[in-house]
Amino acid sequence: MDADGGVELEIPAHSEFLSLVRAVVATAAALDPRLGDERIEDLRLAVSEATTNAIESHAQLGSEERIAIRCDLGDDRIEVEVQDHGEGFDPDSLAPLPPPTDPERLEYEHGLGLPLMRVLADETRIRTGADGTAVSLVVYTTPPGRS
Amino acid sequence: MDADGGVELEIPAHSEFLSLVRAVVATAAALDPRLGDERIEDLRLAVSEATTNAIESHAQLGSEERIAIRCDLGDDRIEVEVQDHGEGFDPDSLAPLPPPTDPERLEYEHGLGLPLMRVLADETRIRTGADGTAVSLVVYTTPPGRS
Amino acid sequence: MLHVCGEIDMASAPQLRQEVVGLVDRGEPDLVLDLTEVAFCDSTGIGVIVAAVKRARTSGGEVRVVCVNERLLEMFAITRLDRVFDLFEAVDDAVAPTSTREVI
Amino acid sequence: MLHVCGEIDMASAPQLRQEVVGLVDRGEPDLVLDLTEVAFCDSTGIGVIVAAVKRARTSGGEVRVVCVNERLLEMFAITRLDRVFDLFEAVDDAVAPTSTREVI
Ligand SMILES: Nc1ncnc2c1ncn2[C@@H]1O[C@H](COP(=O)(O)OP(=O)(O)O)[C@@H](O)[C@H]1O
Ligand SMILES: Nc1ncnc2c1ncn2[C@@H]1O[C@H](COP(=O)(O)OP(=O)(O)O)[C@@H](O)[C@H]1O
Repeated sequence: MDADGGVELEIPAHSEFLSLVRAVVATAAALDPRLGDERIEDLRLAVSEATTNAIESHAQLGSEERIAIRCDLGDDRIEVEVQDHGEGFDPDSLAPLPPPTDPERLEYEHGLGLPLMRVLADETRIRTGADGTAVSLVVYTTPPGRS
Repeated sequence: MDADGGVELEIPAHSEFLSLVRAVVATAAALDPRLGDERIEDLRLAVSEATTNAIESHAQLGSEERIAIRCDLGDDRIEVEVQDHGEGFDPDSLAPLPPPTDPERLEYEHGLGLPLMRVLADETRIRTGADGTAVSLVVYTTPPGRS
Repeated sequence: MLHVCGEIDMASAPQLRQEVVGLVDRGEPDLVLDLTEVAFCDSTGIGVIVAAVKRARTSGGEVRVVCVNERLLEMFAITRLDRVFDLFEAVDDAVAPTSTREVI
Repeated sequence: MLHVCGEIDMASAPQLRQEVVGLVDRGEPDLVLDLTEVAFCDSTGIGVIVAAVKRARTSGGEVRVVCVNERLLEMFAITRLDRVFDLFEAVDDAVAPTSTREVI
Protein backbone atom coordinates (compact mmCIF):
# COMPACT_ATOMS: atom_id res chain seq x y z
CA MET A 1 0.00 0.00 0.00
CA ASP A 2 1.45 3.35 -1.04
CA ALA A 3 1.56 5.30 2.21
CA ASP A 4 1.83 8.68 0.52
CA GLY A 5 -0.89 8.59 -2.08
CA GLY A 6 -3.89 8.00 0.08
CA VAL A 7 -6.17 9.45 2.66
CA GLU A 8 -5.61 8.70 6.30
CA LEU A 9 -8.21 9.13 8.99
CA GLU A 10 -7.88 8.71 12.73
CA ILE A 11 -10.92 8.53 14.95
CA PRO A 12 -11.60 7.99 18.63
CA ALA A 13 -12.73 4.41 19.22
CA HIS A 14 -16.39 5.34 19.66
CA SER A 15 -19.35 4.18 17.65
CA GLU A 16 -20.59 7.73 16.98
CA PHE A 17 -17.68 8.12 14.53
CA LEU A 18 -18.80 5.20 12.34
CA SER A 19 -20.96 7.43 10.15
CA LEU A 20 -17.93 9.67 9.58
CA VAL A 21 -15.82 6.71 8.48
CA ARG A 22 -18.55 5.70 6.05
CA ALA A 23 -18.72 9.23 4.64
CA VAL A 24 -14.95 9.34 4.13
CA VAL A 25 -14.83 5.96 2.43
CA ALA A 26 -17.75 6.77 0.15
CA THR A 27 -16.31 10.17 -0.78
CA ALA A 28 -12.80 8.79 -1.33
CA ALA A 29 -14.13 5.92 -3.44
CA ALA A 30 -16.22 8.33 -5.51
CA LEU A 31 -12.99 10.06 -6.57
CA ASP A 32 -12.43 7.09 -8.84
CA PRO A 33 -14.94 7.55 -11.65
CA ARG A 34 -14.73 3.87 -12.60
CA LEU A 35 -16.39 2.74 -9.40
CA GLY A 36 -20.18 2.50 -9.56
CA ASP A 37 -22.51 3.26 -6.68
CA GLU A 38 -23.02 -0.41 -5.95
CA ARG A 39 -19.35 -1.10 -5.44
CA ILE A 40 -18.92 2.06 -3.36
CA GLU A 41 -21.77 0.82 -1.19
CA ASP A 42 -20.08 -2.62 -0.90
CA LEU A 43 -16.87 -1.00 0.29
CA ARG A 44 -18.66 1.41 2.60
CA LEU A 45 -20.47 -1.42 4.35
CA ALA A 46 -17.39 -3.65 4.55
CA VAL A 47 -15.33 -0.85 6.09
CA SER A 48 -18.13 -0.07 8.52
CA GLU A 49 -18.04 -3.71 9.66
CA ALA A 50 -14.27 -3.70 10.08
CA THR A 51 -14.36 -0.42 12.00
CA THR A 52 -17.13 -1.72 14.25
CA ASN A 53 -14.90 -4.68 15.16
CA ALA A 54 -11.96 -2.34 15.75
CA ILE A 55 -14.03 -0.16 18.09
CA GLU A 56 -15.23 -3.25 19.95
CA SER A 57 -11.67 -4.51 20.37
CA HIS A 58 -10.67 -1.23 22.05
CA ALA A 59 -13.77 -1.24 24.24
CA GLN A 60 -12.84 -4.71 25.46
CA LEU A 61 -9.45 -3.43 26.61
CA GLY A 62 -10.84 -0.13 27.86
CA SER A 63 -8.35 1.42 25.46
CA GLU A 64 -8.64 5.11 24.67
CA GLU A 65 -6.30 4.74 21.69
CA ARG A 66 -7.45 5.82 18.30
CA ILE A 67 -8.29 3.79 15.23
CA ALA A 68 -6.67 4.48 11.88
CA ILE A 69 -8.36 4.10 8.51
CA ARG A 70 -6.27 4.44 5.37
CA CYS A 71 -7.79 4.67 1.89
CA ASP A 72 -5.56 4.12 -1.08
CA LEU A 73 -6.67 4.77 -4.60
CA GLY A 74 -4.56 2.47 -6.74
CA ASP A 75 -4.43 2.03 -10.48
CA ASP A 76 -6.77 -0.94 -10.49
CA ARG A 77 -8.14 -1.00 -6.94
CA ILE A 78 -9.23 0.88 -3.89
CA GLU A 79 -7.78 -0.49 -0.69
CA VAL A 80 -8.96 0.49 2.75
CA GLU A 81 -7.09 -0.64 5.84
CA VAL A 82 -8.62 -0.46 9.29
CA GLN A 83 -6.08 -0.70 12.07
CA ASP A 84 -6.73 -1.09 15.77
CA HIS A 85 -4.68 -1.67 18.90
CA GLY A 86 -6.91 -4.36 20.35
CA GLU A 87 -5.59 -7.73 21.48
CA GLY A 88 -6.08 -9.49 18.17
CA PHE A 89 -7.88 -12.75 17.44
CA ASP A 90 -7.55 -15.91 15.45
CA PRO A 91 -9.71 -15.62 12.33
CA ASP A 92 -9.32 -19.34 11.62
CA SER A 93 -10.71 -20.53 14.91
CA LEU A 94 -14.02 -18.68 14.77
CA ALA A 95 -16.92 -21.11 15.07
CA PRO A 96 -18.89 -21.32 11.83
CA LEU A 97 -22.51 -20.21 11.94
CA PRO A 98 -25.09 -23.01 12.22
CA PRO A 99 -27.06 -23.58 9.00
CA PRO A 100 -30.25 -21.58 8.63
CA THR A 101 -32.37 -24.68 9.18
CA ASP A 102 -30.91 -25.19 12.66
CA PRO A 103 -33.05 -23.56 15.38
CA GLU A 104 -29.75 -22.73 17.07
CA ARG A 105 -29.13 -20.21 14.30
CA LEU A 106 -31.08 -17.61 16.23
CA GLU A 107 -28.56 -17.80 19.05
CA TYR A 108 -26.07 -16.11 16.75
CA GLU A 109 -26.64 -12.39 16.78
CA HIS A 110 -22.94 -11.91 16.15
CA GLY A 111 -20.35 -13.35 13.83
CA LEU A 112 -21.85 -11.84 10.69
CA GLY A 113 -19.30 -9.09 10.17
CA LEU A 114 -16.39 -11.06 8.75
CA PRO A 115 -18.53 -13.22 6.44
CA LEU A 116 -20.10 -10.03 5.08
CA MET A 117 -16.73 -8.36 4.51
CA ARG A 118 -15.51 -11.42 2.63
CA VAL A 119 -18.51 -11.35 0.30
CA LEU A 120 -18.57 -7.58 -0.22
CA ALA A 121 -14.87 -6.95 -0.81
CA ASP A 122 -12.90 -8.47 -3.68
CA GLU A 123 -10.03 -9.17 -1.28
CA THR A 124 -10.02 -9.30 2.51
CA ARG A 125 -6.70 -9.59 4.33
CA ILE A 126 -6.34 -9.80 8.09
CA ARG A 127 -3.06 -9.25 9.91
CA THR A 128 -3.56 -9.74 13.61
CA GLY A 129 -1.44 -10.17 16.70
CA ALA A 130 -1.20 -9.21 20.34
CA ASP A 131 -0.62 -5.54 19.32
CA GLY A 132 -3.74 -5.26 17.30
CA THR A 133 -5.38 -6.03 14.02
CA ALA A 134 -5.22 -4.56 10.54
CA VAL A 135 -7.99 -5.53 8.14
CA SER A 136 -7.44 -4.67 4.47
CA LEU A 137 -10.45 -4.48 2.21
CA VAL A 138 -9.92 -4.23 -1.52
CA VAL A 139 -12.42 -3.42 -4.25
CA TYR A 140 -11.24 -3.63 -7.86
CA THR A 141 -11.90 -0.67 -10.08
CA THR A 142 -11.05 -2.57 -13.25
CA PRO A 143 -11.80 -6.21 -13.95
CA PRO A 144 -8.87 -8.18 -12.47
CA GLY A 145 -6.62 -10.51 -14.43
CA ARG A 146 -6.81 -8.56 -17.68
CA SER A 147 -3.34 -6.98 -17.61
CA MET B 1 -6.84 21.46 21.30
CA ASP B 2 -7.27 17.99 22.78
CA ALA B 3 -5.22 15.80 20.47
CA ASP B 4 -6.92 12.57 21.54
CA GLY B 5 -10.58 13.42 21.36
CA GLY B 6 -10.87 14.40 17.76
CA VAL B 7 -10.78 13.24 14.21
CA GLU B 8 -7.61 13.52 12.21
CA LEU B 9 -7.45 13.39 8.44
CA GLU B 10 -4.44 13.42 6.19
CA ILE B 11 -4.77 14.00 2.46
CA PRO B 12 -2.43 14.34 -0.48
CA ALA B 13 -2.04 18.01 -1.38
CA HIS B 14 -4.30 17.78 -4.44
CA SER B 15 -7.48 19.68 -5.12
CA GLU B 16 -9.48 16.54 -5.87
CA PHE B 17 -9.45 15.79 -2.11
CA LEU B 18 -11.19 19.04 -1.20
CA SER B 19 -14.63 17.49 -1.46
CA LEU B 20 -13.51 14.75 0.92
CA VAL B 21 -12.33 17.31 3.47
CA ARG B 22 -15.69 19.06 3.24
CA ALA B 23 -17.54 15.79 3.75
CA VAL B 24 -15.46 14.96 6.82
CA VAL B 25 -15.94 18.37 8.38
CA ALA B 26 -19.68 18.37 7.74
CA THR B 27 -20.09 14.84 9.13
CA ALA B 28 -17.91 15.54 12.17
CA ALA B 29 -19.74 18.79 12.90
CA ALA B 30 -23.10 17.05 12.57
CA LEU B 31 -22.11 14.81 15.49
CA ASP B 32 -22.79 17.79 17.72
CA PRO B 33 -26.58 18.08 17.76
CA ARG B 34 -26.40 21.72 18.87
CA LEU B 35 -24.93 22.86 15.59
CA GLY B 36 -27.49 23.89 12.97
CA ASP B 37 -27.09 23.33 9.24
CA GLU B 38 -26.15 26.97 8.69
CA ARG B 39 -23.22 26.86 11.07
CA ILE B 40 -22.07 23.51 9.69
CA GLU B 41 -22.10 25.10 6.25
CA ASP B 42 -20.09 28.08 7.57
CA LEU B 43 -17.43 25.76 8.96
CA ARG B 44 -17.42 23.56 5.87
CA LEU B 45 -16.76 26.53 3.60
CA ALA B 46 -14.15 28.09 5.91
CA VAL B 47 -12.24 24.79 6.11
CA SER B 48 -12.47 24.37 2.34
CA GLU B 49 -10.85 27.82 1.96
CA ALA B 50 -8.06 27.02 4.41
CA THR B 51 -7.39 23.67 2.75
CA THR B 52 -7.32 25.30 -0.68
CA ASN B 53 -4.59 27.66 0.56
CA ALA B 54 -2.69 24.75 2.12
CA ILE B 55 -2.80 22.82 -1.17
CA GLU B 56 -1.61 25.92 -3.04
CA SER B 57 1.28 26.39 -0.63
CA HIS B 58 2.51 22.85 -1.34
CA ALA B 59 2.06 23.30 -5.08
CA GLN B 60 4.27 26.38 -4.94
CA LEU B 61 7.06 24.36 -3.36
CA GLY B 62 6.41 21.32 -5.51
CA SER B 63 5.99 19.49 -2.20
CA GLU B 64 4.48 16.02 -2.18
CA GLU B 65 3.91 16.18 1.57
CA ARG B 66 0.47 15.66 2.96
CA ILE B 67 -1.89 18.08 4.60
CA ALA B 68 -3.40 17.38 8.00
CA ILE B 69 -6.88 18.37 9.09
CA ARG B 70 -7.88 17.91 12.74
CA CYS B 71 -11.45 18.28 13.97
CA ASP B 72 -12.04 18.63 17.67
CA LEU B 73 -15.47 18.52 19.20
CA GLY B 74 -15.14 20.53 22.39
CA ASP B 75 -17.70 21.27 25.09
CA ASP B 76 -18.66 24.63 23.65
CA ARG B 77 -16.95 24.67 20.25
CA ILE B 78 -15.83 22.79 17.20
CA GLU B 79 -12.28 23.54 16.20
CA VAL B 80 -10.75 22.51 12.90
CA GLU B 81 -7.06 22.97 12.26
CA VAL B 82 -5.58 22.81 8.77
CA GLN B 83 -1.85 22.30 8.74
CA ASP B 84 0.51 22.48 5.79
CA HIS B 85 4.23 22.37 5.21
CA GLY B 86 4.38 25.30 2.82
CA GLU B 87 6.71 28.24 3.32
CA GLY B 88 4.36 30.34 5.38
CA PHE B 89 3.29 33.94 4.82
CA ASP B 90 2.68 37.14 6.71
CA PRO B 91 -1.07 37.55 7.22
CA ASP B 92 -0.59 41.16 8.34
CA SER B 93 1.12 42.30 5.18
CA LEU B 94 -1.51 41.18 2.69
CA ALA B 95 -2.69 44.09 0.58
CA PRO B 96 -6.32 44.97 1.38
CA LEU B 97 -8.84 44.60 -1.42
CA PRO B 98 -9.78 47.82 -3.23
CA PRO B 99 -13.29 49.06 -2.44
CA PRO B 100 -16.09 47.76 -4.66
CA THR B 101 -16.46 51.17 -6.32
CA ASP B 102 -12.87 51.06 -7.59
CA PRO B 103 -12.61 49.67 -11.15
CA GLU B 104 -9.38 48.04 -9.97
CA ARG B 105 -11.51 45.72 -7.83
CA LEU B 106 -11.89 43.41 -10.81
CA GLU B 107 -8.15 42.84 -10.88
CA TYR B 108 -8.51 40.90 -7.63
CA GLU B 109 -9.60 37.38 -8.37
CA HIS B 110 -7.72 36.23 -5.30
CA GLY B 111 -7.42 37.34 -1.71
CA LEU B 112 -11.00 36.43 -0.79
CA GLY B 113 -10.24 33.27 1.18
CA LEU B 114 -8.95 34.75 4.44
CA PRO B 115 -11.62 37.48 4.64
CA LEU B 116 -14.28 34.81 4.13
CA MET B 117 -12.81 32.54 6.83
CA ARG B 118 -12.76 35.43 9.28
CA VAL B 119 -16.44 36.18 8.67
CA LEU B 120 -17.61 32.56 8.64
CA ALA B 121 -15.74 31.26 11.70
CA ASP B 122 -16.23 32.60 15.21
CA GLU B 123 -12.46 32.51 15.72
CA THR B 124 -9.66 32.30 13.15
CA ARG B 125 -6.10 31.78 14.35
CA ILE B 126 -3.09 31.56 12.07
CA ARG B 127 0.27 30.22 13.17
CA THR B 128 2.73 30.47 10.34
CA GLY B 129 6.46 30.22 9.80
CA ALA B 130 9.07 28.91 7.42
CA ASP B 131 8.00 25.30 8.22
CA GLY B 132 4.41 25.82 7.28
CA THR B 133 1.10 27.19 8.40
CA ALA B 134 -1.63 26.03 10.76
CA VAL B 135 -4.99 27.74 10.46
CA SER B 136 -7.48 27.10 13.28
CA LEU B 137 -11.13 27.71 12.61
CA VAL B 138 -13.54 27.69 15.53
CA VAL B 139 -17.32 27.63 15.50
CA TYR B 140 -19.14 27.94 18.84
CA THR B 141 -21.79 25.36 19.64
CA THR B 142 -23.16 27.33 22.58
CA PRO B 143 -23.43 31.10 22.81
CA PRO B 144 -20.03 32.32 24.09
CA GLY B 145 -19.47 34.35 27.23
CA ARG B 146 -22.31 32.75 29.16
CA SER B 147 -20.28 30.57 31.52
CA MET C 1 -45.70 -2.38 14.28
CA LEU C 2 -42.40 -0.60 14.38
CA HIS C 3 -41.20 1.68 11.60
CA VAL C 4 -37.44 1.96 11.69
CA CYS C 5 -35.68 4.73 9.83
CA GLY C 6 -32.21 6.16 9.43
CA GLU C 7 -29.01 4.23 9.99
CA ILE C 8 -28.74 1.10 12.12
CA ASP C 9 -25.20 0.55 13.28
CA MET C 10 -23.29 0.05 16.52
CA ALA C 11 -24.22 3.61 17.52
CA SER C 12 -27.97 3.28 17.10
CA ALA C 13 -28.48 -0.48 17.64
CA PRO C 14 -28.71 -0.44 21.47
CA GLN C 15 -31.70 1.89 21.40
CA LEU C 16 -33.41 -0.09 18.65
CA ARG C 17 -32.78 -3.33 20.52
CA GLN C 18 -34.40 -1.91 23.63
CA GLU C 19 -37.46 -0.79 21.68
CA VAL C 20 -37.90 -4.01 19.73
CA VAL C 21 -37.31 -6.38 22.61
CA GLY C 22 -39.45 -4.17 24.85
CA LEU C 23 -42.38 -4.40 22.40
CA VAL C 24 -42.14 -8.18 22.19
CA ASP C 25 -41.84 -8.55 25.95
CA ARG C 26 -44.77 -6.24 26.60
CA GLY C 27 -47.02 -8.64 24.74
CA GLU C 28 -46.55 -7.87 21.07
CA PRO C 29 -44.99 -11.14 20.00
CA ASP C 30 -46.50 -10.69 16.53
CA LEU C 31 -44.47 -7.66 15.61
CA VAL C 32 -44.19 -6.09 12.16
CA LEU C 33 -40.76 -4.56 11.73
CA ASP C 34 -40.88 -2.09 8.86
CA LEU C 35 -37.39 -1.46 7.50
CA THR C 36 -38.59 0.36 4.38
CA GLU C 37 -37.06 3.66 5.48
CA VAL C 38 -33.74 2.28 6.68
CA ALA C 39 -30.89 4.05 4.87
CA PHE C 40 -28.09 1.91 6.21
CA CYS C 41 -27.91 -1.29 8.24
CA ASP C 42 -24.87 -3.34 9.11
CA SER C 43 -24.42 -6.66 10.87
CA THR C 44 -25.07 -5.06 14.24
CA GLY C 45 -28.50 -4.08 12.96
CA ILE C 46 -29.06 -7.57 11.57
CA GLY C 47 -28.17 -8.86 15.05
CA VAL C 48 -30.98 -6.80 16.56
CA ILE C 49 -33.46 -8.32 14.13
CA VAL C 50 -32.23 -11.81 14.97
CA ALA C 51 -32.67 -11.02 18.67
CA ALA C 52 -36.23 -9.83 18.05
CA VAL C 53 -37.17 -12.95 16.09
CA LYS C 54 -35.73 -15.20 18.78
CA ARG C 55 -37.52 -13.32 21.54
CA ALA C 56 -40.82 -13.43 19.68
CA ARG C 57 -40.61 -17.14 18.90
CA THR C 58 -39.85 -17.90 22.53
CA SER C 59 -43.21 -16.27 23.35
CA GLY C 60 -44.90 -18.21 20.57
CA GLY C 61 -45.04 -15.25 18.23
CA GLU C 62 -43.33 -14.14 15.07
CA VAL C 63 -41.62 -11.02 13.78
CA ARG C 64 -42.52 -10.03 10.23
CA VAL C 65 -39.79 -8.03 8.55
CA VAL C 66 -40.82 -5.63 5.80
CA CYS C 67 -37.96 -4.73 3.51
CA VAL C 68 -37.60 -3.54 -0.08
CA ASN C 69 -34.08 -2.12 0.10
CA GLU C 70 -32.00 -4.28 -2.25
CA ARG C 71 -28.86 -3.91 -0.22
CA LEU C 72 -30.64 -5.14 2.91
CA LEU C 73 -32.24 -8.03 1.04
CA GLU C 74 -28.76 -8.95 -0.17
CA MET C 75 -27.46 -8.89 3.38
CA PHE C 76 -30.25 -11.20 4.53
CA ALA C 77 -29.32 -13.49 1.65
CA ILE C 78 -25.57 -13.47 2.35
CA THR C 79 -26.16 -14.23 6.02
CA ARG C 80 -28.77 -16.87 5.02
CA LEU C 81 -31.23 -15.22 7.36
CA ASP C 82 -33.76 -15.09 4.52
CA ARG C 83 -34.21 -18.79 5.33
CA VAL C 84 -34.62 -18.18 9.05
CA PHE C 85 -37.50 -15.72 8.94
CA ASP C 86 -39.90 -14.33 6.37
CA LEU C 87 -39.35 -11.10 4.49
CA PHE C 88 -42.23 -9.08 3.12
CA GLU C 89 -42.37 -6.54 0.34
CA ALA C 90 -44.95 -4.30 1.90
CA VAL C 91 -46.46 -3.61 5.28
CA ASP C 92 -49.89 -4.76 4.00
CA ASP C 93 -48.49 -8.15 3.08
CA ALA C 94 -47.00 -8.56 6.53
CA VAL C 95 -50.09 -7.42 8.39
CA ALA C 96 -52.54 -9.73 6.54
CA PRO C 97 -50.61 -12.99 6.57
CA THR C 98 -53.15 -14.87 4.49
CA SER C 99 -52.28 -12.77 1.47
CA THR C 100 -48.56 -12.43 2.00
CA ARG C 101 -45.99 -12.96 -0.64
CA GLU C 102 -42.41 -13.74 0.12
CA VAL C 103 -39.78 -11.58 -1.47
CA ILE C 104 -36.84 -13.88 -1.73
CA MET D 1 -25.93 31.66 -21.38
CA LEU D 2 -24.05 29.24 -19.22
CA HIS D 3 -25.74 26.99 -16.67
CA VAL D 4 -23.26 25.96 -14.03
CA CYS D 5 -24.02 23.07 -11.71
CA GLY D 6 -22.29 21.03 -9.05
CA GLU D 7 -19.41 22.22 -6.93
CA ILE D 8 -17.05 25.03 -7.92
CA ASP D 9 -13.79 24.78 -6.08
CA MET D 10 -10.07 24.60 -6.85
CA ALA D 11 -10.67 21.22 -8.53
CA SER D 12 -13.38 22.33 -10.94
CA ALA D 13 -12.55 26.03 -11.35
CA PRO D 14 -9.93 25.72 -14.13
CA GLN D 15 -12.41 24.04 -16.46
CA LEU D 16 -15.15 26.55 -15.66
CA ARG D 17 -12.72 29.43 -16.18
CA GLN D 18 -11.82 28.09 -19.60
CA GLU D 19 -15.46 27.79 -20.61
CA VAL D 20 -16.53 31.17 -19.32
CA VAL D 21 -13.56 33.11 -20.64
CA GLY D 22 -13.80 31.19 -23.91
CA LEU D 23 -17.46 32.21 -24.35
CA VAL D 24 -16.70 35.87 -23.69
CA ASP D 25 -13.70 35.85 -26.01
CA ARG D 26 -15.61 34.11 -28.78
CA GLY D 27 -17.95 37.06 -28.94
CA GLU D 28 -20.49 36.56 -26.16
CA PRO D 29 -19.57 39.54 -24.02
CA ASP D 30 -23.17 39.70 -22.78
CA LEU D 31 -23.11 36.43 -20.95
CA VAL D 32 -25.75 35.14 -18.54
CA LEU D 33 -24.11 32.98 -15.90
CA ASP D 34 -26.78 30.85 -14.25
CA LEU D 35 -25.59 29.66 -10.82
CA THR D 36 -29.01 28.38 -9.74
CA GLU D 37 -27.86 24.76 -9.68
CA VAL D 38 -24.53 25.34 -7.95
CA ALA D 39 -24.32 23.21 -4.81
CA PHE D 40 -21.07 24.62 -3.50
CA CYS D 41 -18.86 27.53 -4.45
CA ASP D 42 -15.82 28.87 -2.66
CA SER D 43 -13.58 31.87 -3.25
CA THR D 44 -11.88 30.12 -6.15
CA GLY D 45 -15.26 29.95 -7.87
CA ILE D 46 -15.93 33.59 -7.02
CA GLY D 47 -12.57 34.38 -8.62
CA VAL D 48 -13.72 32.79 -11.87
CA ILE D 49 -16.82 34.98 -11.90
CA VAL D 50 -14.71 38.07 -11.26
CA ALA D 51 -12.47 37.06 -14.17
CA ALA D 52 -15.49 36.68 -16.44
CA VAL D 53 -16.91 40.07 -15.52
CA LYS D 54 -13.56 41.74 -16.10
CA ARG D 55 -13.12 40.05 -19.44
CA ALA D 56 -16.63 40.96 -20.57
CA ARG D 57 -16.29 44.61 -19.57
CA THR D 58 -13.00 44.86 -21.43
CA SER D 59 -14.96 43.88 -24.56
CA GLY D 60 -17.67 46.38 -23.72
CA GLY D 61 -20.07 43.73 -22.48
CA GLU D 62 -21.46 42.55 -19.17
CA VAL D 63 -21.91 39.27 -17.33
CA ARG D 64 -25.28 38.81 -15.67
CA VAL D 65 -25.10 36.45 -12.71
CA VAL D 66 -28.26 34.55 -11.81
CA CYS D 67 -28.23 33.31 -8.24
CA VAL D 68 -30.83 32.38 -5.64
CA ASN D 69 -28.68 30.29 -3.32
CA GLU D 70 -28.59 32.17 -0.02
CA ARG D 71 -25.12 31.02 0.84
CA LEU D 72 -23.77 32.30 -2.46
CA LEU D 73 -25.61 35.61 -2.11
CA GLU D 74 -24.02 35.91 1.33
CA MET D 75 -20.60 35.28 -0.16
CA PHE D 76 -21.12 38.00 -2.76
CA ALA D 77 -22.14 40.32 0.07
CA ILE D 78 -19.18 39.47 2.32
CA THR D 79 -16.74 40.01 -0.54
CA ARG D 80 -18.65 43.20 -1.52
CA LEU D 81 -18.91 41.86 -5.04
CA ASP D 82 -22.66 42.49 -4.96
CA ARG D 83 -21.61 46.11 -5.51
CA VAL D 84 -19.32 45.28 -8.41
CA PHE D 85 -21.79 43.46 -10.63
CA ASP D 86 -25.51 42.81 -10.73
CA LEU D 87 -27.16 39.70 -9.36
CA PHE D 88 -30.46 38.42 -10.70
CA GLU D 89 -33.08 36.21 -9.13
CA ALA D 90 -34.09 34.39 -12.28
CA VAL D 91 -32.76 33.74 -15.74
CA ASP D 92 -35.71 35.63 -17.25
CA ASP D 93 -34.79 38.77 -15.30
CA ALA D 94 -31.22 38.56 -16.53
CA VAL D 95 -32.11 37.87 -20.14
CA ALA D 96 -34.55 40.77 -20.48
CA PRO D 97 -32.60 43.60 -18.89
CA THR D 98 -35.39 46.13 -19.14
CA SER D 99 -37.47 44.21 -16.65
CA THR D 100 -34.73 43.06 -14.31
CA ARG D 101 -34.86 43.27 -10.59
CA GLU D 102 -31.79 43.24 -8.44
CA VAL D 103 -31.68 40.76 -5.64
CA ILE D 104 -29.50 42.47 -3.09
N1 LIG E 1 -10.38 -6.20 14.99
C1 LIG E 1 -10.65 -7.24 15.83
N2 LIG E 1 -9.99 -7.35 17.01
C2 LIG E 1 -10.26 -8.38 17.85
N3 LIG E 1 -11.16 -9.34 17.59
C3 LIG E 1 -11.85 -9.28 16.44
C4 LIG E 1 -11.63 -8.25 15.48
N4 LIG E 1 -12.44 -8.46 14.43
C5 LIG E 1 -13.12 -9.59 14.71
N5 LIG E 1 -12.78 -10.10 15.91
C6 LIG E 1 -13.30 -11.31 16.55
O1 LIG E 1 -13.97 -12.07 15.59
C7 LIG E 1 -15.33 -12.28 15.98
C8 LIG E 1 -16.24 -12.31 14.76
O2 LIG E 1 -16.28 -11.03 14.15
P1 LIG E 1 -17.47 -10.68 13.19
O3 LIG E 1 -17.63 -11.76 12.20
O4 LIG E 1 -17.22 -9.33 12.62
O5 LIG E 1 -18.77 -10.65 14.08
P2 LIG E 1 -19.13 -9.79 15.36
O6 LIG E 1 -18.25 -8.61 15.38
O7 LIG E 1 -20.56 -9.48 15.18
O8 LIG E 1 -18.90 -10.72 16.52
C9 LIG E 1 -15.63 -11.15 16.93
O9 LIG E 1 -16.64 -11.49 17.82
C10 LIG E 1 -14.29 -10.98 17.64
O10 LIG E 1 -14.14 -11.91 18.66
N1 LIG F 1 -1.44 28.26 4.12
C1 LIG F 1 -0.80 29.25 3.45
N2 LIG F 1 0.51 29.13 3.12
C2 LIG F 1 1.15 30.11 2.45
N3 LIG F 1 0.57 31.27 2.04
C3 LIG F 1 -0.74 31.45 2.34
C4 LIG F 1 -1.49 30.46 3.05
N4 LIG F 1 -2.75 30.93 3.20
C5 LIG F 1 -2.78 32.14 2.60
N5 LIG F 1 -1.58 32.45 2.09
C6 LIG F 1 -1.20 33.70 1.37
O1 LIG F 1 -2.19 34.66 1.60
C7 LIG F 1 -2.76 35.09 0.37
C8 LIG F 1 -4.22 35.42 0.54
O2 LIG F 1 -4.95 34.25 0.81
P1 LIG F 1 -6.51 34.21 0.58
O3 LIG F 1 -7.14 35.39 1.25
O4 LIG F 1 -7.03 32.90 1.04
O5 LIG F 1 -6.72 34.39 -0.97
P2 LIG F 1 -6.19 33.51 -2.18
O6 LIG F 1 -5.85 32.15 -1.65
O7 LIG F 1 -7.35 33.49 -3.14
O8 LIG F 1 -5.02 34.26 -2.72
C9 LIG F 1 -2.47 33.97 -0.60
O9 LIG F 1 -2.42 34.43 -1.92
C10 LIG F 1 -1.13 33.47 -0.12
O10 LIG F 1 -0.09 34.28 -0.62
